[in-house]
Amino acid sequence: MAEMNLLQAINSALDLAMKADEQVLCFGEDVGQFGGVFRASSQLQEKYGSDRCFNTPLTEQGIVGFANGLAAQGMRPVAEVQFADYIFPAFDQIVNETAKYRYRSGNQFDVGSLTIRTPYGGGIHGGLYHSQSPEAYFTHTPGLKIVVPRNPYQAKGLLLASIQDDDPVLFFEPKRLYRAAVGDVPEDAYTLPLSKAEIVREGQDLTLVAWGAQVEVAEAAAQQASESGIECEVIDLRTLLPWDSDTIAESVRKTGRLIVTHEAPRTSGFGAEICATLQEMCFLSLESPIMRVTGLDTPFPLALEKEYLPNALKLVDAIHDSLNY
Amino acid sequence: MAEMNLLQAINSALDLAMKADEQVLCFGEDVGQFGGVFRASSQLQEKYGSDRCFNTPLTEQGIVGFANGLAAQGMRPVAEVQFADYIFPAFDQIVNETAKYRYRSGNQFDVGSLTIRTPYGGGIHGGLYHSQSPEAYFTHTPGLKIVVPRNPYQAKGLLLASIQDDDPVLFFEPKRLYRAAVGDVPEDAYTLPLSKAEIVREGQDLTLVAWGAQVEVAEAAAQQASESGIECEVIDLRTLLPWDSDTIAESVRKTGRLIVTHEAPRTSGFGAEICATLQEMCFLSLESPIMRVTGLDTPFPLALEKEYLPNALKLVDAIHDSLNY
Amino acid sequence: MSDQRHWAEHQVNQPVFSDSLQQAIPTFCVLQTDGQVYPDATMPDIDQSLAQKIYRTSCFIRALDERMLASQRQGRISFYMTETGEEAADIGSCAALTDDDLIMGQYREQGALAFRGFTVDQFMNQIFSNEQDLGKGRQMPVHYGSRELNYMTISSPLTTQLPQAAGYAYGMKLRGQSSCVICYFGEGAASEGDFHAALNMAAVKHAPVIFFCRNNGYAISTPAHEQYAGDGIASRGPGYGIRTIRVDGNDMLAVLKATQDARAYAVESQKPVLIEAMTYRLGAHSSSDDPTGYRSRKEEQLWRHKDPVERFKLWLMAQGWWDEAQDQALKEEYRQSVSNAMKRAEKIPAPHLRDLVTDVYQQVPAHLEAQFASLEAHIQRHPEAYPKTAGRLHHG
Amino acid sequence: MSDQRHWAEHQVNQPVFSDSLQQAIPTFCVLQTDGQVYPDATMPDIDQSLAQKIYRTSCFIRALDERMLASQRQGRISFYMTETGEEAADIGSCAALTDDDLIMGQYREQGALAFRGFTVDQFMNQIFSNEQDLGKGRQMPVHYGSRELNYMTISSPLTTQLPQAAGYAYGMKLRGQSSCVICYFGEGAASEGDFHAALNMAAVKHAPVIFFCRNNGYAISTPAHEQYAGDGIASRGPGYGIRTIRVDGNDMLAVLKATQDARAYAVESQKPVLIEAMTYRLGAHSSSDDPTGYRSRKEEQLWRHKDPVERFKLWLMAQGWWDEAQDQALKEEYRQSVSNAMKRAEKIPAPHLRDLVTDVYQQVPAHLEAQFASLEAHIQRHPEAYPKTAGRLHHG
Ligand SMILES: Cc1ncc(C[n+]2csc(CCOP(=O)(O)OP(=O)(O)O)c2C)c(N)n1
Ligand SMILES: Cc1ncc(C[n+]2csc(CCOP(=O)(O)OP(=O)(O)O)c2C)c(N)n1
Ligand SMILES: [Mg+2]
Ligand SMILES: [Mg+2]
Repeated sequence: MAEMNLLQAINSALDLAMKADEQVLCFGEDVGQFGGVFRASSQLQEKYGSDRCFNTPLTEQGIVGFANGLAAQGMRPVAEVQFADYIFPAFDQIVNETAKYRYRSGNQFDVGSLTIRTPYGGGIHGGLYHSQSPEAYFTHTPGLKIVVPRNPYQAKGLLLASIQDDDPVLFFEPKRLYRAAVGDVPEDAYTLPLSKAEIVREGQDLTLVAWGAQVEVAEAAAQQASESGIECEVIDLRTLLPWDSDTIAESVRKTGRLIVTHEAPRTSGFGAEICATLQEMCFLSLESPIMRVTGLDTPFPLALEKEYLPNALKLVDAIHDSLNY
Repeated sequence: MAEMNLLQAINSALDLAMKADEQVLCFGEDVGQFGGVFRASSQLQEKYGSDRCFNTPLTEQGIVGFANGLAAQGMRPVAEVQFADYIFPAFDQIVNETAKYRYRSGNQFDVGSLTIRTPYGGGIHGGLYHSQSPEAYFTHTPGLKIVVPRNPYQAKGLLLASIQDDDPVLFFEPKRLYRAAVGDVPEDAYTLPLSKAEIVREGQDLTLVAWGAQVEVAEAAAQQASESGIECEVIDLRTLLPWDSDTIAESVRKTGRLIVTHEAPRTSGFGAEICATLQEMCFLSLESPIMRVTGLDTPFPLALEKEYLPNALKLVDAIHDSLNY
Repeated sequence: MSDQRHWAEHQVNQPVFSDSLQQAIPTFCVLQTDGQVYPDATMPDIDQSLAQKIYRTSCFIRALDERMLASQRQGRISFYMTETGEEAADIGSCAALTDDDLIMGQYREQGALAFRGFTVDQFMNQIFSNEQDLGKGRQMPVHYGSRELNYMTISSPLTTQLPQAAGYAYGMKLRGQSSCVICYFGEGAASEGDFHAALNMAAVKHAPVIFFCRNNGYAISTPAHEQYAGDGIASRGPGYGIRTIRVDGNDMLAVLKATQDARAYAVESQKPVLIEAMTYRLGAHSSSDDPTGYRSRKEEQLWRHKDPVERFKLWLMAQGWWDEAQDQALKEEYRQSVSNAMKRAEKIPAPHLRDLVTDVYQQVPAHLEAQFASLEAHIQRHPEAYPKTAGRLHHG
Repeated sequence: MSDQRHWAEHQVNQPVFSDSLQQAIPTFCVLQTDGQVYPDATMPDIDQSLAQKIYRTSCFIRALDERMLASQRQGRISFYMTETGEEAADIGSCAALTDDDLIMGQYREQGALAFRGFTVDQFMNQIFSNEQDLGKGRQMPVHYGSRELNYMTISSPLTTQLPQAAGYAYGMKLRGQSSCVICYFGEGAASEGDFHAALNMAAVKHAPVIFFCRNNGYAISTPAHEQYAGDGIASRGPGYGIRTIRVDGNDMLAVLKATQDARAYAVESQKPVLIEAMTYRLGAHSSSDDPTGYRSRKEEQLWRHKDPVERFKLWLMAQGWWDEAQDQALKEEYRQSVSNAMKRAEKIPAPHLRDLVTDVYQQVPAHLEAQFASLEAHIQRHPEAYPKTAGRLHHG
């Protein structure tokens, strides 16, 4: 065990993956000598050489296209997109290619060994283009797996599992936590299961579902609610596709109430899918409508970021609304 | 009034828009002399010259980027993306640029005059890449308007409204209906309201919501259900963003039951947003869970397209499930 | 120092603009229209057996394309694309490769696949989307693929295969394989952003890939002069630092020679090469297209005189390696085998229902199993509505 | 006939590959490091007043950049980007334009904006995201924009402005305006697919746009030789059929002259031009970056000797158009005015809550009104948690 922040945990996962398997490559803009603008790939070029860890030209569609080719060839690429806000030029390569490679070829070719890492989310004064949470866009794409860790321990175990997994994984890293989240992390390799949600706090009055940096917001809200005697169950979804509806349903059958929270704009955020599925699975158990506490339906702002973001206070208000329904 | 198919209605709208306003331009791959691979822009180059109606090089990101620039300059571009399956290379220009132009500049610059037209949907033996219904991807993007017509009359009125509208509009044309849907259409210009759903069949037992080609499937299901004494209200959503939840909520408060149907895969399709919003708006009125009858969570197949698509038979089964809940 | 740019050496004190087309890139030709080799032309490495294999493949593709286009008109298949007029481009280039070189096509390179040994039945099973299609009946006709033959499954979105080719080739290089990727694309596809990303990344990362552009004058209805304003696609190569050659795409020997040299260079120096083959699509873009809307019969006629297969046949005959009797027999043989294979393929049933949900992921996830179960139950309730699958549930 | 390709004229019978870098594109220079003009160099059209305006703007930008970087280090602002070392590129080129030419920048072209007349207060209001920012405090510092000054609001996603520039310029052309667009971008941004789409479309559609590449050797930490393998960005121009020139980007006179000629050509012939200015980013990429991780101080030092502002000042003084006393006074004046403006901007409150939801659409739609109402109610319940906005509700 060592104390690591989330970035160090990511770096450790990449390091161990490259050490264990020669076919693992890490690349992206500034990923090489410099170690990435956040330093997630720090020292990797030094350790494993510039054939396996390198800078790419500045083209996200090229990075993911190149990575698709490498994966089809049998390599195990871990491509970085510098900010999730800049993943959109690669949307076609991800949605039309990565996701459909295996299906369209009748399983003759696949890019299952691919992992795409990208820092996402707000809270760092990034404004429109350094704050977005675009995960929901990808959840509408069968063939992809989507993973979001909430802390250093989760980050390392989930990233190692993603790299080993034989389906393509989009790995969203909550950049607000890169240095802010610190915790004990085993130094050796370990994996955590994909497509499995985790109950991070038990309670019987209401279920809160979140992922990434929003989990600690939900935990804070649960803590505050608990002070007025309301016990929330907090669930970290961890994998958004294919996702674990059973764990949530079980909780909701117990609590009768559900709130989903995410930073992304409300309309067609992944909260919508959770509501849609859970109202069907738990129709007879629900005592109030499922609520969503999310970013506004606007681009991400700068000066009024605090007003925009779904914080613990907003969640506590929603918890009361749900209980008083 | 003249009898037109959906393509002719589109062509008529483009023709009238170009005639009325010199600033309207139509362009895209094969849109010029040839009039588009479906012939939606037939004769327009002949009538309005190759400065205003032209072929572009084969680059969707370029087409939309170019259109964004034209719109920012004050022109009123109508850009065609040849198939909705090929809109993804333009995703960045649409989601990061088109949608955020006005907001980020504090309303100094905008591309509100832009319309992007694209044929979408299945039922034409198109397989993975000539059948997709990607509308839901865009519904998660504040700043865009998304419009889908169900028949020739709607297509002309909604397209003219979209072109005149001062927000950017994505206009999805159900290509299965291009020649199959025929109806009476005024020869002159007229507009239909955006962001307003329409009740196309009244009923009190259950509400069916659809858009585009799926509306006639819902109508067929309603007809079949009616034969066993179940009266469905069928609503054509018409605009998916910003969308008219009130019309649906009013209907559901009356019927107590709601089914949403779309061709796109279920997970995070726009049906999810409708479920999420309506279960909140109509919690106390719902007598059974909101159900979704959609495409499977797979890429779009070829040989088994019939099995994949949400047809009237599947809807009728779901109607019974909802009533027997 | 990390700044390794060199540019200050060559200074001028007058504003000299480099103009486009200052110096056109020449076109490499070996074979004249009458089947004679240009005097002093550099010949490819070719013997009788290779020459005959190339010619046979070309004839097979003509037979296939003709019959399938006719079948489409008869409504027996939904869609087809011919490569008529462009056989020298893909067959001539593919003949320069070894079998472990990967082929990534656009969609009009069935010739390369036939050259590799894809059987007439394999073609038919794909075209008829039956349960023996290697692609499991999921994609439209002509979207072939064969892992066994190192022929990547075709994907309709244009140009996506180009950056993938660079990555695939880079993987080969890291493994120390002495093979390369050949990646075909049209002059229309070359306008996509992925083209730019691919050529630049391949150049920077020294990936052994042959970018092979079939410049056939049209992208559906769009003529080349509305597609680009420079000197074709070849003129872009040097800008990326990529070795480049333009070749007469209707000249089997020139294409073969250029690709042999390109392959040797790509594999030995582990770098990309760009080949632009100037040719013409004699048929329609696809069975959905009607070229009379955008070009004249006269223009097509002009190009019929440059038919790459006829030209190559004349050369073969001049070598004494082929005669008319053989030619008639071969063509009849292919007509028959295509026709017979078509009849076989039509009788093979559609894929099983289970093929709808497999291969989305390595394993069918729980939510998709649930969707499948409810679909199966639905079909069992209404078997008459699903004739392709209802009789064969629980087989998968 | 629609096939207008020309290529058959220039044949060869040997496989000649065109090699990259066969002939490097020369660099146009006018001004030597010591402020002397090269003998016989072609001078731009410049008089004392223009020369002084250029120089004053450069000094203002230096003062702004220095002070803002310091403020960022003090934690008074969250982020900043300097253009130190590259002033000749944007200011020299912008000085060749007329006021109705549109400027589309990447983010490191505040000099062009200052030249157009953006006031020091306007800069500060944007940097401090206060309620007087023309962009309503929505974007990070340095994302300026001014409709009045024909300076398009900066957008962080790289290269998206390039195809937009082509479209904007095409719109100008259709209106018969005799103006053009200048579009700035880095050599890193030139790797994006949008670059390719933009240059090709501008060439094909004959759009009067000047594509101006600031090749400053780095894209964050990535040196140019890991960005491309060809001869810079200029070598790509001819491939698109675009007139192209490379210029010493630290040479104010050469940049001015090249852009004057480019503008004349773009507007008269209604066609695009590509300019590549070779320069160097003397500072960090941004306030979040530390260049010691990827390059040496020695390299930076080398470039400090080529400082474009110093070089231009020497020339100005040699003309008798400037002296040291003026210089000291000007610099002091700018230091003061920047400092005063900063103090003013810091005191101006944040934007109103209403600015969160306006301008998403032309009118705030119903669902967003509902979200706004519930946010407002929430803030009213918890005013202490939202100090920026709680005191000023119902003002919008
Ligand atoms: C991304 C994308 N955009 C558009 C299309 C539709 N489309 C299919 S083929 C084609 C023309 C391609 O022309 P070219 O690359 O020259 O190849 P050719 O057909 O001439 O062999 C177009 C526009 C597509 N398949 N993919
Ligand atoms: C699409 C996109 N990808 C990545 C980034 C992150 N990013 C911002 S600036 C930059 C480097 C740009 O380099 P260059 O174009 O050479 O301009 P310079 O900073 O040298 O002026 C990168 C990678 C971005 N803003 N947009
Ligand atoms: Mg072509
Ligand atoms: Mg740079």
